[in-house]
Amino acid sequence: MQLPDAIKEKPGRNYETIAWKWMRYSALLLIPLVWGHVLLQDILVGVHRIDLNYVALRWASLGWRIYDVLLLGFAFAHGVNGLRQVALDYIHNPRARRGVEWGLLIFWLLITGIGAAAIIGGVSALPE
Amino acid sequence: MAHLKTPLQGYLGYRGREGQTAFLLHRISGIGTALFLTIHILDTALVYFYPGLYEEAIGIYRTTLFGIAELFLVFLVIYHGINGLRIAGFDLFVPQRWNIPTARGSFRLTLILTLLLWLPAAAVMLYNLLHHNFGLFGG
Amino acid sequence: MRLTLKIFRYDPNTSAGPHYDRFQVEADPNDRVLDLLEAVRGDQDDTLSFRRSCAHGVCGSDAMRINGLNALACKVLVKDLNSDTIQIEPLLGLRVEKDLIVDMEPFFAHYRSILPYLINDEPLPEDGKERLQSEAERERFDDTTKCILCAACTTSCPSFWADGQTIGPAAIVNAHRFIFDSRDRGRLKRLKILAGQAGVWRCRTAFNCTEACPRDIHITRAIAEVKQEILKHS
Amino acid sequence: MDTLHTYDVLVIGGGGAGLMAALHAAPRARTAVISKLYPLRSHTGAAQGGIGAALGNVEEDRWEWHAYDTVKGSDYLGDQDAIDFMCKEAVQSVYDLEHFGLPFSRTPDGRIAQRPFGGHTNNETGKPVRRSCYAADRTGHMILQTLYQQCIKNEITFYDEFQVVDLLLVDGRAAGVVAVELASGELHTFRARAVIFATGGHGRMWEITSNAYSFTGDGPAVLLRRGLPVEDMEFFQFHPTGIYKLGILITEAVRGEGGILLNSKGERFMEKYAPKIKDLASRDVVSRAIYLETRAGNDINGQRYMLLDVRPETVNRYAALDGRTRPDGSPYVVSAEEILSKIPDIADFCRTYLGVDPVKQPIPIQPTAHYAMGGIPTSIRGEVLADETGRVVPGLYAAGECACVSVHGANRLGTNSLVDLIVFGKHAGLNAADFAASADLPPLPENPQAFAGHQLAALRGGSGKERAAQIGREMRALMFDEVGVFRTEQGLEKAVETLQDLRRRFTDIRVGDAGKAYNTALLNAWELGNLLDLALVTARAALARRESRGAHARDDYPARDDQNWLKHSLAWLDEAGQVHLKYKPVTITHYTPKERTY
Ligand SMILES: Cc1cc2nc3c(=O)[nH]c(=O)nc-3n(C[C@H](O)[C@H](O)[C@H](O)COP(=O)(O)OP(=O)(O)OC[C@H]3O[C@@H](n4cnc5c(N)ncnc54)[C@H](O)[C@@H]3O)c2cc1C
Ligand code: HEM
Ligand code: SF4
Ligand code: F3S
Ligand code: FES
Repeated sequence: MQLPDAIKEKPGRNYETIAWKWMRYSALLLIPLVWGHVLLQDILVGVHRIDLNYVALRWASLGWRIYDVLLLGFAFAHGVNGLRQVALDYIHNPRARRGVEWGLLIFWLLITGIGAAAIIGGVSALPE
Repeated sequence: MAHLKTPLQGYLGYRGREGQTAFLLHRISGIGTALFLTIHILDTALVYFYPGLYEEAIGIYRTTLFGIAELFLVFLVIYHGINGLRIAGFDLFVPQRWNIPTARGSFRLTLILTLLLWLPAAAVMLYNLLHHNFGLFGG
Repeated sequence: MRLTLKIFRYDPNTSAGPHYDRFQVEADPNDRVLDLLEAVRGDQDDTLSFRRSCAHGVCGSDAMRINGLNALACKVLVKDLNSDTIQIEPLLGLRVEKDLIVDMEPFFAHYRSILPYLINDEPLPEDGKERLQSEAERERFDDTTKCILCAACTTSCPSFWADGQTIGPAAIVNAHRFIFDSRDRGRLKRLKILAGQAGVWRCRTAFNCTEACPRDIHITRAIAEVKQEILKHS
Repeated sequence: MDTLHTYDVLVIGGGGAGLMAALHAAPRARTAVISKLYPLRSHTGAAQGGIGAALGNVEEDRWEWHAYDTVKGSDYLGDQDAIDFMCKEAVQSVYDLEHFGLPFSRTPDGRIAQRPFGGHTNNETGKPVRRSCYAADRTGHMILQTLYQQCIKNEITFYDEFQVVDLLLVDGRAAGVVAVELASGELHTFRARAVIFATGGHGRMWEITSNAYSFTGDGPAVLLRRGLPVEDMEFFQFHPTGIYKLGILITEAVRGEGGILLNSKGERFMEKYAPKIKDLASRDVVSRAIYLETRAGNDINGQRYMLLDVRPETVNRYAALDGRTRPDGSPYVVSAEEILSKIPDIADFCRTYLGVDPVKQPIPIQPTAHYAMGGIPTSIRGEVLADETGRVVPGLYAAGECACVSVHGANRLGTNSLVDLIVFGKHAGLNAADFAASADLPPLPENPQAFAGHQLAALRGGSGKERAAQIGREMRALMFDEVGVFRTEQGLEKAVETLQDLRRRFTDIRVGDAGKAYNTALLNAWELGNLLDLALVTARAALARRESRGAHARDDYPARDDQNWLKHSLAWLDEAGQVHLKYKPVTITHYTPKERTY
């Protein structure tokens, strides 16, 4: 249905619209990433077999590193935006909201940074 | 959070059906996963920053208490994933199908699928737990 | 049969806080819950306050929580509740003014915010007659014209409970009615309003609205259609 | 909050008539709407059938035909100048509604859809004509919504949940109103140059009614108390098919689709009363037949109801007996699906309230009090008239069901009420704005809230010997039995007497709620007082009218008597509770009264 419109103000790109799309498209990618990770670590390998050596072994392969970077990027960004949505549901004071949004942004950058550093840096040698 | 009274009254007292349950579970599982993921990123990062502490940290994961928590966590991750796909699928591909019968039915299907995926996973994890922490199954 | 009504009470004139009163009433299985409320007010306690008018589900006055679910008191029959005690409470998320009466102004403010009127400044047809609209074009928005603005949907929505600023399903339903009306020209402006922070993205498809709607409007579907329309134009 | 407000034009009532008036007054006068309900809750929203206008979208039609049908339907009591005016204006008014955005159903070529309705005919062939413009089966709902939407667009001022309890008159001129703010219980005084009453009907004085709880005749009652008359109150329409006990309306369309009325013996009793058109006879005829059957003991289970049977097997059986055919000449045979698709809302009502699936079980029905033909006497311009000479009360207007122009006379045709609202609502608004533009602001009377305050105080300060709910029940039962479908001298005398007694007892009630906020008990009691006043006037006017005409059916005077009774009644109610009746002639222009047969 093609409709003429008198008022040409478009809804345009706004953050909420993009975030909504992001939550859904990232979801499609998260299934293999997150589930793959959980399947491998928690079920097939199991926490009892995970140690520094295991991690070092895994990260020896570039493929796994890329996988983990993707996982970190998508899952954490998805999760933090999810937390933002939840928080904004319950926090209404505009200043508090701005505080939460900035706080989460910094939190996201910080944690992602730490995670990325680890994946890129790899397992450090244990001090003797 | 001065405004939590009404939502709590609603979540606890309103007799919502499948949709409300799906929403609440999705929210709880999302928040839970996000919090766990944060911790998990941090502890994994120890391998780079303080490798000495890593073994200690992973030790916590091996405790019985965490073993049980992990069972729940995996359930939530599976549920959140399937339900997320359900939501994304309707929203992006068949928005006109968002009606009561399909919503109720798809949620029930979500729960069933979640259980179907979780039960074998839980069995394996339970096996690991019993095997390593209690020496069962010829440990 | 004899029933117990457990009714939420709140009187701003007294210092007593909200509480529940119990009333015993004689009821016919075919009685509407509204009939029972009338009986209580008429014969037992005339301080009980609630709104009502048409008594057959078309005016939207008497939405309230009945045994924990939003409904019109005039459209719920005793026999369908299957319980000896009926719990009646005001709508959630709006300030209680007295007993079952809540402040509707925030609800109507959300309704007004989506420009709920035909916008079309183009000249009228030369002959002074109607603007033409095909049967299919009319059918496109038929479902959402049924809304009686009873607020049962909005006040059952978890997002609205959490934040009264949320525009809520009823306002979106009424926006939908114009957005998909082929005669309207204000569509994009409404979409812009609804794309905002308090708009359609607040809907987490919890479905309480659709389950509660006494007019059986496919609310969640209407919201989904509006979401798609926003995506198309962003 | 300030409790004194000043406007040019005040509209009392937010239904179809009130909103239409406000929309047309507001561009030229500072206007406010005062309504005891949120406007969208008004009873205009309950109308289903449609709004009549000779658009001729599906077949030839002329407004003159519409006018003649209306005159005939009114049993010649309608004023013909007013009817001409209404039917002519109806056409443009419907287009105006469409331009306002009303989502009418459409014809295949995109025009406003129209369907047949009882009493609307092609005057040349005598066949039914499709004149009722509709929006699915929610025409009233869509009118109300659309007008309210336009009010939002035009930023009309609303005082929602303010109940008007008194009219202020200064030297015989309207000066404003007094209203209770429901939320606070405070009295507010509204000053104005012009006041328009559009408060709807008063069907709540009958036990079984299709009317809303809010239809308590506040407007006419307030005016009565201020010494103004009401017109033609003896004419109140009973719709034959209301849902048993509840009174919810089941439209004539059900019988149009072939539904049959049955008594306890399983007889199709309409054969006895209207041998030719049987179940499709006009509203007053069918209501009377149901009543007579009940009196003869043929009601179902002795419970004063009949069955309306629209099951396909019944419909098809009687259709075969009647030799009913489709337009193409094939026999009329229907399926359950076809019936359901034609009456979706009715099916919903039956399922919700009766647990009856209308295509599987018959529907229990009984006549239901439906529409007030009488009300506040007005001119074609919407001005309120003070007496039988047509003296106008300056600055006072009325429109909608509370008014009596009179276009409906003794019996309203289906779809004509909505026309009335739209046409006379608009003109009342325009004329009130005109008046306000040239008139000064009248002074307020001294102590403007005294009379209203006194009335409310009396309700709180009575002896408490009587209960309002009980008086209400007695009034409704009495009215339904004695001033209902059928009336007799004896019954009406008893009704007048009993009503006078009920009015006395009413002074002994005491409202238990002493609070201010949303004291609904107090206002309900006040409304009961209005109903008692109007019931008394109705019974008294019915007692006086010794003929049968339209909805007023006298057992003892079964014939129409144009010699003596082709005239409108005007009734005044004095402080002692006595009703005074006067009469004024019917305006007859070009349709001379003749016998009414269909
Ligand atoms: C079930 C049903 C079906 C019908 N179907 C049709 C149909 O198909 N076609 C047709 O033409 N007609 C139909 N009618 C008749 C028609 O709907 C009504 O006559 C008409 O809607 C009345 O409109 P109104 O504006 O006069 O009153 P309403 O719409 O009822 O408005 C009255 C207004 O006055 C206000 N009010 C009342 N008292 C006070 C007070 N004291 N102070 C302040 N405000 C006050 C109320 O709040 C309300 O806003 C039907 C009626 C019923 C009951
Ligand atoms: C496994 C694959 C996943 C899928 C398919 C998925 C899908 C989704 C979708 C579609 C939403 C939007 C829900 C809505 O707006 O109604 C969502 C919300 C959310 N997700 Fe995920 N997600 C996944 C994994 C994760 C992970 C790993 C986290 C944690 C880091 C997470 C945290 C959240 C949070 C906190 C929300 C917000 C919940 C709310 O608004 O109530 N999700 N998810
Ligand atoms: S959409 Fe339904 S529930 Fe919501 S206000 Fe409208 S009628 Fe009521
Ligand atoms: S309940 Fe609320 S979350 Fe969406 S589906 Fe309905 S608006
Ligand atoms: S009283 Fe009108 S909807 Fe219930």
